Amino acid sequence: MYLTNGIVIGIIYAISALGVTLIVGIMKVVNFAHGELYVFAGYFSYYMSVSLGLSPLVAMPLSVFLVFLIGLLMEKALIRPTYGDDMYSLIVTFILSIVLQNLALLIFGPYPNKPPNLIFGATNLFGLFYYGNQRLLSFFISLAILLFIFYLIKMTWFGKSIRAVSQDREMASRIGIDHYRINMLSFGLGAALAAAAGVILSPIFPVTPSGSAAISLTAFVVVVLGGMGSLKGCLVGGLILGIIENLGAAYISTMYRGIFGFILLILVLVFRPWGLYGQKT
Amino acid sequence: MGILIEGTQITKSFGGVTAVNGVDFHVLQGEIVGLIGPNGAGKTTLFNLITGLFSPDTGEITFAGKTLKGLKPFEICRLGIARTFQIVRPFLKMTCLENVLIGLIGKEGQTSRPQAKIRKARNIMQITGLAHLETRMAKDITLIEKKRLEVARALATGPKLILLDEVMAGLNLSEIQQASELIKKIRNDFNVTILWIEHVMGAIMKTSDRVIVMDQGKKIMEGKPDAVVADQRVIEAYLGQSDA
Amino acid sequence: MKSSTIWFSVAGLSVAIILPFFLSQYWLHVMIISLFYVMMASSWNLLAGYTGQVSFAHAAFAGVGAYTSGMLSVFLGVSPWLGILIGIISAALLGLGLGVLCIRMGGIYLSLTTLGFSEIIRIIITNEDNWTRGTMGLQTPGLFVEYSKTGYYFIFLAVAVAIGVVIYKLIHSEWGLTMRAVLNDEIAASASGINTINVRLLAFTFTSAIAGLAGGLYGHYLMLVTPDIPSLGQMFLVLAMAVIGGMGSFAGPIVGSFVLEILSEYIREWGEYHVLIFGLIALAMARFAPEGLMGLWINKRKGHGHTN
Amino acid sequence: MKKFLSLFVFLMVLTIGSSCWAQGTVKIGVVGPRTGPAAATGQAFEEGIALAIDHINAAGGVLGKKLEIVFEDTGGVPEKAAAAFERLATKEKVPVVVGESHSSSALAEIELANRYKLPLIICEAWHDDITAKGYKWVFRAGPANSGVVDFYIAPFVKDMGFKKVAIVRENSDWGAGIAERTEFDLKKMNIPFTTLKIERDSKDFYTELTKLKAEKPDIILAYIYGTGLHFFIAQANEIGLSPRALVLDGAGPPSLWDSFWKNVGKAGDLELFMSSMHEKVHLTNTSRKFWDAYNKKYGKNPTDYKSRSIYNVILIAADAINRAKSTDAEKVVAALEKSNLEVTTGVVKFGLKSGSYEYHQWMPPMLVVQWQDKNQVVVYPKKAATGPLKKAK
Repeated sequence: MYLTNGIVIGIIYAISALGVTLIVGIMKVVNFAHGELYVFAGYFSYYMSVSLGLSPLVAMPLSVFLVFLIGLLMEKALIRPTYGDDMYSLIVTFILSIVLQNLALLIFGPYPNKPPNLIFGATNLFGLFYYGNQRLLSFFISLAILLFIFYLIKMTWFGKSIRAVSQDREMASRIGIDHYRINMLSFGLGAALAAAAGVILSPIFPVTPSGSAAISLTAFVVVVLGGMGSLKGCLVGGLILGIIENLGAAYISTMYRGIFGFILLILVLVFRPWGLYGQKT
Repeated sequence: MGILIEGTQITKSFGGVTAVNGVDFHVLQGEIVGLIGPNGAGKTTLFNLITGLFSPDTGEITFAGKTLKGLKPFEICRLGIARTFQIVRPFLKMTCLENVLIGLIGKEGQTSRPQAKIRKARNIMQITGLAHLETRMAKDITLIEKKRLEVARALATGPKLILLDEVMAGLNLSEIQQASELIKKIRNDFNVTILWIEHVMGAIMKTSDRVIVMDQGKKIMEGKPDAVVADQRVIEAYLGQSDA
Repeated sequence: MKSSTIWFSVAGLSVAIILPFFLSQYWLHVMIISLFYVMMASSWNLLAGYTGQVSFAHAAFAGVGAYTSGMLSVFLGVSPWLGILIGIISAALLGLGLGVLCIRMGGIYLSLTTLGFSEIIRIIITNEDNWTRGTMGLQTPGLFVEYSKTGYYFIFLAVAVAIGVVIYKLIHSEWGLTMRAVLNDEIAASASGINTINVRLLAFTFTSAIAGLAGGLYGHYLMLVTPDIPSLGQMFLVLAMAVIGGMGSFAGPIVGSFVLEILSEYIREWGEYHVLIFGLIALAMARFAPEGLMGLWINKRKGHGHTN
Repeated sequence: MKKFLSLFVFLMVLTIGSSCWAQGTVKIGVVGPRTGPAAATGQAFEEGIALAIDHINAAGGVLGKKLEIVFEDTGGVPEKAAAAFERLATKEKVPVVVGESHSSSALAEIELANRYKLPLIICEAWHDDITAKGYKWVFRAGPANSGVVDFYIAPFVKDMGFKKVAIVRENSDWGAGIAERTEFDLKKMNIPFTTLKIERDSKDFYTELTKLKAEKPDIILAYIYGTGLHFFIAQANEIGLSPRALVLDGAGPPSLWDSFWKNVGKAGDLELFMSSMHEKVHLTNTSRKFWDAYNKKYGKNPTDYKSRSIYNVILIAADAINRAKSTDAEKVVAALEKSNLEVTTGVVKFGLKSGSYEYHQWMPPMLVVQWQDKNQVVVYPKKAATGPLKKAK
């Protein structure tokens, strides 16, 4: 039971962290506003399906697309001028996260909201225990998205240009890749992934404006754990974190659930600072 | 004259590309050695390996009899190896004087009485012809001046060996002449050994005691300048490049 | 020191000394809080503005100072003065440890690790409520037997001025020069014989200690230590003050602290909007005037002729 | 710089002006969370405040002047609460402060009330120490943890025949205090129990719930304030723990928020919660008047009972000032100690014997309400019940 929940939550962590790792890998920029994008998507999907009465199946991709556009805008207006200045990109995205969090508070109010479930009830897993159906569904959707992103990055032209830009910006532009466009698109994609996590998870864990920081933090732990910019690391890191948190909560202390991840983070920094799958430089 | 620095079987790869491949080299005390080769030959990578920016995959570099293995760039600098950068890296938002002071701080450490250091820094700026730029921000001076500023900063660290990476790129003939004079002066007046990368063939041939030629990560030739220019392999390496 | 700087300091200090005789209790309170932020923002600026290390644990270190001193005085009856000293040491040691862990890995790692560290501090404080009283807040003794706002004001003023002088001296010394070199170009600095990691570590430890000091004083002024002190919200305020005032300048964070704290008293009625407003101002500043109010002012004094 | 200075002067003038303008009123300060995780309480307070102002000013105001309320935000955290109280004491200079719904904030405020000698009437912060500390300036016209447990929760558990209790409590002052008292009472009554501490803003309770399920409780006393409770209920249902074990929300309001049904879905049926308000239970005339006035002003029935709690304490404060014929703190306290005022929940009389939480305390009667097919049914105490307790089949 604890293990199953660990794996499910782990995949969920992986997908939350995917957007961060993508942006770090390509642009060397940490997007502190990641959790806020997640929250915005959750609210969008809530309002579209509840207030506008759209089917969740329409509302979900539409919200993701909306946040994708927000991501493009953010990149163009705020991130692009900071290229090459790590410090300012950190400061700008941190301030942005506070702004967006308070904006969400203003627009959506402090109350948590969740879009309707796609599916209700619970399933008896392996004849051992009951597990929420919505959770299982989210697990499979997350898995599908993870696989899709792997495919996108490893196999397609877009993925190849992304990798080219991330390895050597100058070289890439010499062979005709417009790295501004690639950056913008990948930032948008990162934002869209945050949004995807948001719409998939908000039916299980309703979103609140104040909940965004925790989402970002978990994502960062996963990214450092797996290695900055590594997709595989992201998946493995998410799983490890999910399992350790749940086993730790079950056998050590529920109150310290949140801290296991950080202890792991510190251990990684001591023994393998470049992460599980990161590149040692 | 003894050997000041020596590298044996130095290899460094990045991903699948071997940038430096089994290179042996040495520089004698007081020599001026030119390092030439087409673009991508691995010259700058060799500099980065010497100064500790990268560590070699295999092979070892010894300086004045001590191994440089595992040393950090600042420790290597304090041992007496200073450098300039191919793509200049002065401290842009600091004045030229402050740039040179950093070299002195690197050598002597921080003190609370900066007067003596300022005197020394001014002296070095005088020699390198930067005296008039003392209070200018490094971002506001010309590229040529920036290159000189880097030489001044390197000199300030009190090196035994100085690595110069394309300090003459973009200079006109008389400026090249001046720069060559400066290089000789550094060697003669400061007793500093010089290893330098240059594409300006005339200058490097005239000023160097010895020349090392690299191509595609390997050392293909070394010897007196006139012997090098006559060598078939060197000519091929350069011609091969212009074909590409 | 330039004569104009001396004049500014003397004038500012005189005003500061006679101020309590004119201000109401309430505005005195605002001034004390501003002085706390002066300590916080100035030291954070030394770290971020002069060595380029964007730490998100500055508020957490203030929390370490506040809780160390608070818990010592509550549970062991240690004098708050001694408690604050021990708080400073704990913050410095934790800063050193954290710095050793992540500074060699570069800027992004430092930011992420410090963010994680503030979260750890928050979780520990909220969970160990037998000792810290968690979100309930730990009630601590004051610095004086008889509560006196004027007394606190002068203590805060004295400490803030002392910190200011130390920081001023530091950034105008060879250490300051070294820090700027590390910020400008780490590779070039280390190739010039500068131990860049040591410089960063030193700055990180030193500023953590200052944060510990500020937090300790703050806790004993409020007589209430809560997880709000080491919170990210608090961190944002400190960061916004430095960014709006002007990072990388000595006066910037001081100006920023007063401007934002006083401004926040006026826009308090807007409740939750006021953080949003600070955020938007800070964002606009970071984007269009990265040198902050001080930068704008200096440029204006120089006239519009100076462009590059 | 000049522009900045002139802006500064302008703002100065603005504040000075606004305080002069308010001369012809008597101010009462209110503290409560308008922002933060419990901002819903702030909204309930706003509603109650508006109704109280209408009511008092229609009845002649305070000391012949109009009543004005200054509502300072606490954000639900003690530090901001202390700052808010500081402002009310030194800037607004109000003669009395009322409100608060967080024990932690209240515990910070009572220290300041004591320092500034400013009367404070708490309405919805339940921690015993608030009154047990014995501060002369502090009153509470609302539930205290010990009272809620001793008179309602513990007897309810016993009388309804529950065999095994699970206590789940958040890590806050309120959670710690009420859980401790519950454990104390259950031990006395020999009912087995197990306690679990959880983080207040947690969202995933699967691990905790799995642990609980192994204990096979038949009632879960959930001392969780906020939407964490909603997730807890929904997930308890998902893993098949409830409604076999009924959940009792020990605070109440979270079970009444608009978001409750959205978040819990069907799992909300049969959930129990504490309340001091029900549409069919009117203990006094004032209660009925409040209900009607609320309906008229907001066009709906009141949900969060905290709108009524704040209404009550404003009435109490205004009454005391009127009887004291002064805003002098000593006189107001003396008048408060002699309070004998009908409010929505009964007739207020503060306890005068110091040494326990009952000092300066008046506790309104509480109800245990159950959601049955989305209808609120009072199930306890028996004399107020509007229907029987339903258990799961």
